[in-house]
Amino acid sequence: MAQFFLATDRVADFVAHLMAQKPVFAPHPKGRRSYAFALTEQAADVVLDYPRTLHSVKKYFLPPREELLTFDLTANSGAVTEPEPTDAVFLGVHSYDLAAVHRLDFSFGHGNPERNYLTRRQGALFIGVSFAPDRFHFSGSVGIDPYDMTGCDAFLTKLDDGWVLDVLTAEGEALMDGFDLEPFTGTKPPRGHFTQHIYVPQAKLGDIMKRSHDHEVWAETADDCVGCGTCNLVCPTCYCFDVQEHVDVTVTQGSRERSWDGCMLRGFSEVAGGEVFREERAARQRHRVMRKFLYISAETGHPWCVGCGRCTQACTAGISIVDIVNRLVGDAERTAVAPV
Amino acid sequence: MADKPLRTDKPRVAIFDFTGCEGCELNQLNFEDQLLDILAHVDIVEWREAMDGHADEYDIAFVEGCLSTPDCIKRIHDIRRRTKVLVALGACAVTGGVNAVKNTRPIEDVREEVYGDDKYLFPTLPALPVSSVVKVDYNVRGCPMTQIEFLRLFTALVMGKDFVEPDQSVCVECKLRENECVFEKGMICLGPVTRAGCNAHCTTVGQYCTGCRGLVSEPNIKGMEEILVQHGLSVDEAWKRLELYNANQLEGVQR
Amino acid sequence: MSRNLDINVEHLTRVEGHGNIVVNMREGVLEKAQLEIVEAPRYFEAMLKGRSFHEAAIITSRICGICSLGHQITSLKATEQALGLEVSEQTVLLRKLLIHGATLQSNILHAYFLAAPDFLGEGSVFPLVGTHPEVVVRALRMKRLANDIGDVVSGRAVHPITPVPGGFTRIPTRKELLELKRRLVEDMVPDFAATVDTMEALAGAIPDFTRETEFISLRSEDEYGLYDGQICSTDTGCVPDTEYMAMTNEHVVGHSTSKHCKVSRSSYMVGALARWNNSHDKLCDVALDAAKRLGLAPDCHNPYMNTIAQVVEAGHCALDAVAIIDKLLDDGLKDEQPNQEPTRFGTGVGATEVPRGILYHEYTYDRQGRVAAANCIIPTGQNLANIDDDMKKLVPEIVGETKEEITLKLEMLVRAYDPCISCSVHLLDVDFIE
Amino acid sequence: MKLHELQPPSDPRDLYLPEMATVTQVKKLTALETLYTVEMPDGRELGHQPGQFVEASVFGVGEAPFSISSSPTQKGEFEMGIRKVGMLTEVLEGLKPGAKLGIRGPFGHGIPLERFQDRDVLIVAGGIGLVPMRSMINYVLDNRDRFGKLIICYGSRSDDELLFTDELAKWEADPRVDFRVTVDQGSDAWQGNVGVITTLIPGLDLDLDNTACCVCGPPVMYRFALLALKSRGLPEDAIWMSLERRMKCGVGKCGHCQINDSYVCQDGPVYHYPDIKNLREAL
Ligand SMILES: Cc1cc2nc3c(=O)[nH]c(=O)nc-3n(C[C@H](O)[C@H](O)[C@H](O)COP(=O)(O)OP(=O)(O)OC[C@H]3O[C@@H](n4cnc5c(N)ncnc54)[C@H](O)[C@@H]3O)c2cc1C
Ligand code: SF4
Ligand code: SF4
Ligand code: SF4
Repeated sequence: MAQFFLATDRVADFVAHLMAQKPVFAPHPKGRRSYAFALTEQAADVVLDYPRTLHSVKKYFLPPREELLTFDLTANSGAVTEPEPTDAVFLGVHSYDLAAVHRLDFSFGHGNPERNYLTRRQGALFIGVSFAPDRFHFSGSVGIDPYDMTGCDAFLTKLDDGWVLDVLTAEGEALMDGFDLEPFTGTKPPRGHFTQHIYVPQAKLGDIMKRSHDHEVWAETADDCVGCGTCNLVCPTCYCFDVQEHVDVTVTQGSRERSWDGCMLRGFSEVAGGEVFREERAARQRHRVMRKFLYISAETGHPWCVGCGRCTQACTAGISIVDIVNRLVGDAERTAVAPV
Repeated sequence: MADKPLRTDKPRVAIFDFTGCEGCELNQLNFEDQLLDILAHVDIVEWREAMDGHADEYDIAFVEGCLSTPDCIKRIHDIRRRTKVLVALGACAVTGGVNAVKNTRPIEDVREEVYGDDKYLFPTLPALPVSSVVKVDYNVRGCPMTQIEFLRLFTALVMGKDFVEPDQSVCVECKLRENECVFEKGMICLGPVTRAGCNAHCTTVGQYCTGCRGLVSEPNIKGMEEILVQHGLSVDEAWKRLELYNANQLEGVQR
Repeated sequence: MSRNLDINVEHLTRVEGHGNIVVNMREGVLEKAQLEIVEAPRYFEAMLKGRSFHEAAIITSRICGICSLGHQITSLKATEQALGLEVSEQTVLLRKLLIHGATLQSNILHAYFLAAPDFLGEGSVFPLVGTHPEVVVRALRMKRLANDIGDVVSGRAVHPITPVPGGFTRIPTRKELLELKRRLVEDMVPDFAATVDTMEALAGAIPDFTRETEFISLRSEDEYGLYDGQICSTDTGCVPDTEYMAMTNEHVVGHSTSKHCKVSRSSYMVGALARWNNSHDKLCDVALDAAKRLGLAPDCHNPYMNTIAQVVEAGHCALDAVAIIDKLLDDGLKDEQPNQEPTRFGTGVGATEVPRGILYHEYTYDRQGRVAAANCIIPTGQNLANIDDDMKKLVPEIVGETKEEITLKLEMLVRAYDPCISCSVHLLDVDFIE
Repeated sequence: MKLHELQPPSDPRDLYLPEMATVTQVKKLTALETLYTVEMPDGRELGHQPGQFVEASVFGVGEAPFSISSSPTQKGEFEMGIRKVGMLTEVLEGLKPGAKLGIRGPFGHGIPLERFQDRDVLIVAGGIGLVPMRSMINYVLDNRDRFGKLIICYGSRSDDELLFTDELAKWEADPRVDFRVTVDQGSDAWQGNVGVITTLIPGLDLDLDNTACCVCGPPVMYRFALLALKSRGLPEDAIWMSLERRMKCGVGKCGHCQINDSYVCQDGPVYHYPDIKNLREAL
């Protein structure tokens, strides 16, 4: 579809134009040097050129905390809390985060399709934005290019003096209606290079993973890992959750609430009676990495890691998933070529 | 009530304080919005800080403060005998709290430093958590005790159901709130090994987690020390920070 | 009258911490009249030793849950002076706002929950829930708002979080401050007026008792000094805060784990009444008005009136909080980071007026920024000798009354000081042998 | 881009909303275990297979998976046998007939009846593992002609922890059932076998080529039971087993029950042994 040029000094107008039509969720500065998606109140607050947000847009479709039911204890009756349908634009989404949304679409759309997720997800429009890989990104290694526009209604690619705006769907086109844009006729600049790489494709990685159950890297990482769960909670493709009951202080009303959970947490695999099936931090680290590169991937052909680098950047102990994987790859290749 | 497991009788509640700052009790008076609802569900039969009077028996005793004198030990045994359920309220009662910092130094030095030649006027023991002397049924952690956790426990007790303590790191709640990690600001944080339940209150307002809710079960202390050292603390300073609220729990842990 | 009297109130109720009142009279001669502190010693000064300057205020705020904010701010001031950390005007304003919130909270709590039951002949506030629900609801609303100032500005009213050496880890938003202001104007001001009405109706229950003593508090020429100022005595005049030792003269007394203090007489008083006597000219009109209606006049030497001075002061705090919020918003909120780069390592003193009186912290830091020496002097500790002296004068004056009446008056006297015994002291018990 | 292909499910029954079922009978089995008879709203059939489970909940307390203990041949109501171990189960214990209970389900893969059909059926149940196996046992007894011999091995920690004692007596007396029971530790009154459950297996009369076996018990039991069965020569593909993990949703989302790439709530709880024998963490 059509390509336009959006000059830097028109970005705020562009955001305002979108805001006039629908709520716009976009990256905003947060804290000292972080970014987070938030509902845009002032067009000027939006940041399009950012390394990564704290959470991905996942938080809008699978909120960190979510009420599933409310109940009335006096009547002993419960009611579903209806999910709010989304009718909004998600502006400034990186390709890997959108790829992660598609992976979640699979997880929540297949098997037992889940109304909560799908209702929120359904009406979302996406305007993607290119990114310059920093020292944590490695999405190129899992087949996700910084310019990848898959799933977007429109896409912004960074130029020196502005942005190339690709309008990709009818919905995207409708959003641009009434906003004056000049066509873009040049070529996009080459995209930035990744400094982090996984050296084998998913097709081979799955095999390597299968053979790595007893690799020493798990135990070694476990010495440093403090089991805090951060890596799970920041991951755009992690979707495990816990469910808990809340009762208000009048002891008449309450709710059943779910919240994000993570397999790195000791209690996650606990069963009644206190036994923990993945008691060792090493086993939990293995489970996390295998979930990203083996389990669901074997079924879908896609790695369930999108290379955003969040888990590595956020890990309090400085553990890098890329290092773990490359260690497995390196050792697998060495044993594969070693003379018998 | 055939179809509801809820209890109908009003539990008799007593509140006691030992060695501590009484901030946890004060926090109970700070439930301005809920106080009247709370009072509707229980009978408060003894609470020195707020009322005259004394009771012989109670269903639930909330105990604040650590045990630090021979008299404390006597009193806590007496309370345990009179109550069905005993709740340790706040860090001092649950872990010994900041008071236990004095346990990391020889007690003679500590007494001398504060009272000089008069040091023998006052009997003192190491600052002990309540559970080291009598059986504790439930904990409300935090310094001061975490109000949301108190309410959770309170409703559980009123409903006659069990109360399960969270056993995750503060990082989990911190991430649920999408905070920028304070490590990003060049600070340190004890969140990774500290037990959640406070909804990451401190880190959400930009301060580091000081560990007031105690440690998660099976913490990787060596790993945590390493993290703190990586972020610029000496090993000694790292341990001081870890011990602020956990001196009793870390006693004997290998440095 | 040659009476024998043994009063021993063990674990005095409705005060913070554990203390006993002990009174002995033999043949009409008073042998003993004192407040014994039985709170277990906590050894804070020793706990501080060797800790990082980042931790000093975190530890010292745990001295007392009721004045945690006061300890925190005082500690920060001492640390900043010792390490040469400058703080911004915004930081000072936010701290002043916090002190107003904490003073308001504490004074309201004391007047309604701890003292009022005495005036009404009740053992606690709980019966009032049934008999005077509107008063209890009002008290809760005022306390909530006062605590919300703490929650919004310092992250938490008890054991504040965001005030750190050099500033704040989080600056409240404009929206939050506007909302506080709205509630102060719309709720707190009318609630304060109603409080004055309530107290006026109860003021008759305040015993008539006078004993001349020395009053010590901060005084500032610019405002009703709570955050800073000179240390002023009604006997000896003013000195800068660095000379605080001359104004306390701490010594250990056998019956108390808290240290006693005396300056020019055998005892002196700190707290709301001392502030009133030293700085009443700096109070706002609403507070002065309340004072007039409640019968509080300058140079008041009736310690029971301390509760009234607290109420009067609460009005000032509420209105001045509004003025501070206006100033912060007019100046524009700045997203400042705390200044934590020490420029020197030495000794610093902090002196602040907290609800119960003047509080001092003094620290000396080593070159690693760790506490090498610390000293904390707590208001209730300073008042203990004064309480004992009051009792010595009071008991002979009321010796003709029944034991119950005497005991109640003694308890009320101690409660009027709003003693915070867990800082230092504990409750009273009175036993009579006649 | 809008999600066009994937529409939210039109099924009005929400994945997470329990139906309010009625407890019609409560029967104490032992000091710790209780049997609940439950009727779905409007007397609707639950429609389960032996080995399946439901998510049962009490508002304000919690939800947990419980096996269905009654046979599908028992109409109108179903049964759950529940051991008191924690918060929810403790509250359940206090329920009286007439109480309402939240039920979602049935969920999971039960025992593949077609694979058991026309074969001898061997049930190995340890402790509370008898609860789900009882569903199969009674199903076989109610469809006697569709199955071969029924052999039951049941092990319990002690004789006072034996479940369903009146049914055990019936099975024991039934000439069409080869019933064996053992206890780890017997009381003075106990006259039967003493020893762990695996001691029953060597003595069994098995038609090795024509037996289908299902194993259910505490985690420690599986490894030893499997060893014993295999050393008797029972082929691996004649063995099924029922596993247990904590579950928060029961519908394959929450991740708690995941063993490697398998969700117990979806692919289990009843697994074909060859499918999981290489699944690390499973056994
Ligand atoms: C397929 C399957 C079939 C089963 N069949 C049976 C059966 O037939 N009979 C039987 O007796 N048992 C059965 N079980 C086991 C049964 O599910 C457990 O015994 C049950 O979960 C116990 O629940 P509880 O609440 O009583 O115990 P607990 O596990 O002690 O309770 C824990 C409760 O606290 C909550 N909780 C736990 N941790 C936390 C935390 N960190 N924070 C807050 N809340 C927390 C949980 O949500 C749960 O409600 C089966 C399990 C499975 C998987
Ligand atoms: S595993 Fe790590 S790098 Fe991969 S998607 Fe998750 S957070 Fe991003
Ligand atoms: S973030 Fe790092 S330390 Fe925390 S659980 Fe994950 S790997 Fe372990
Ligand atoms: S700020 Fe502290 S609690 Fe929050 S994620 Fe970072 S380390 Fe964890």
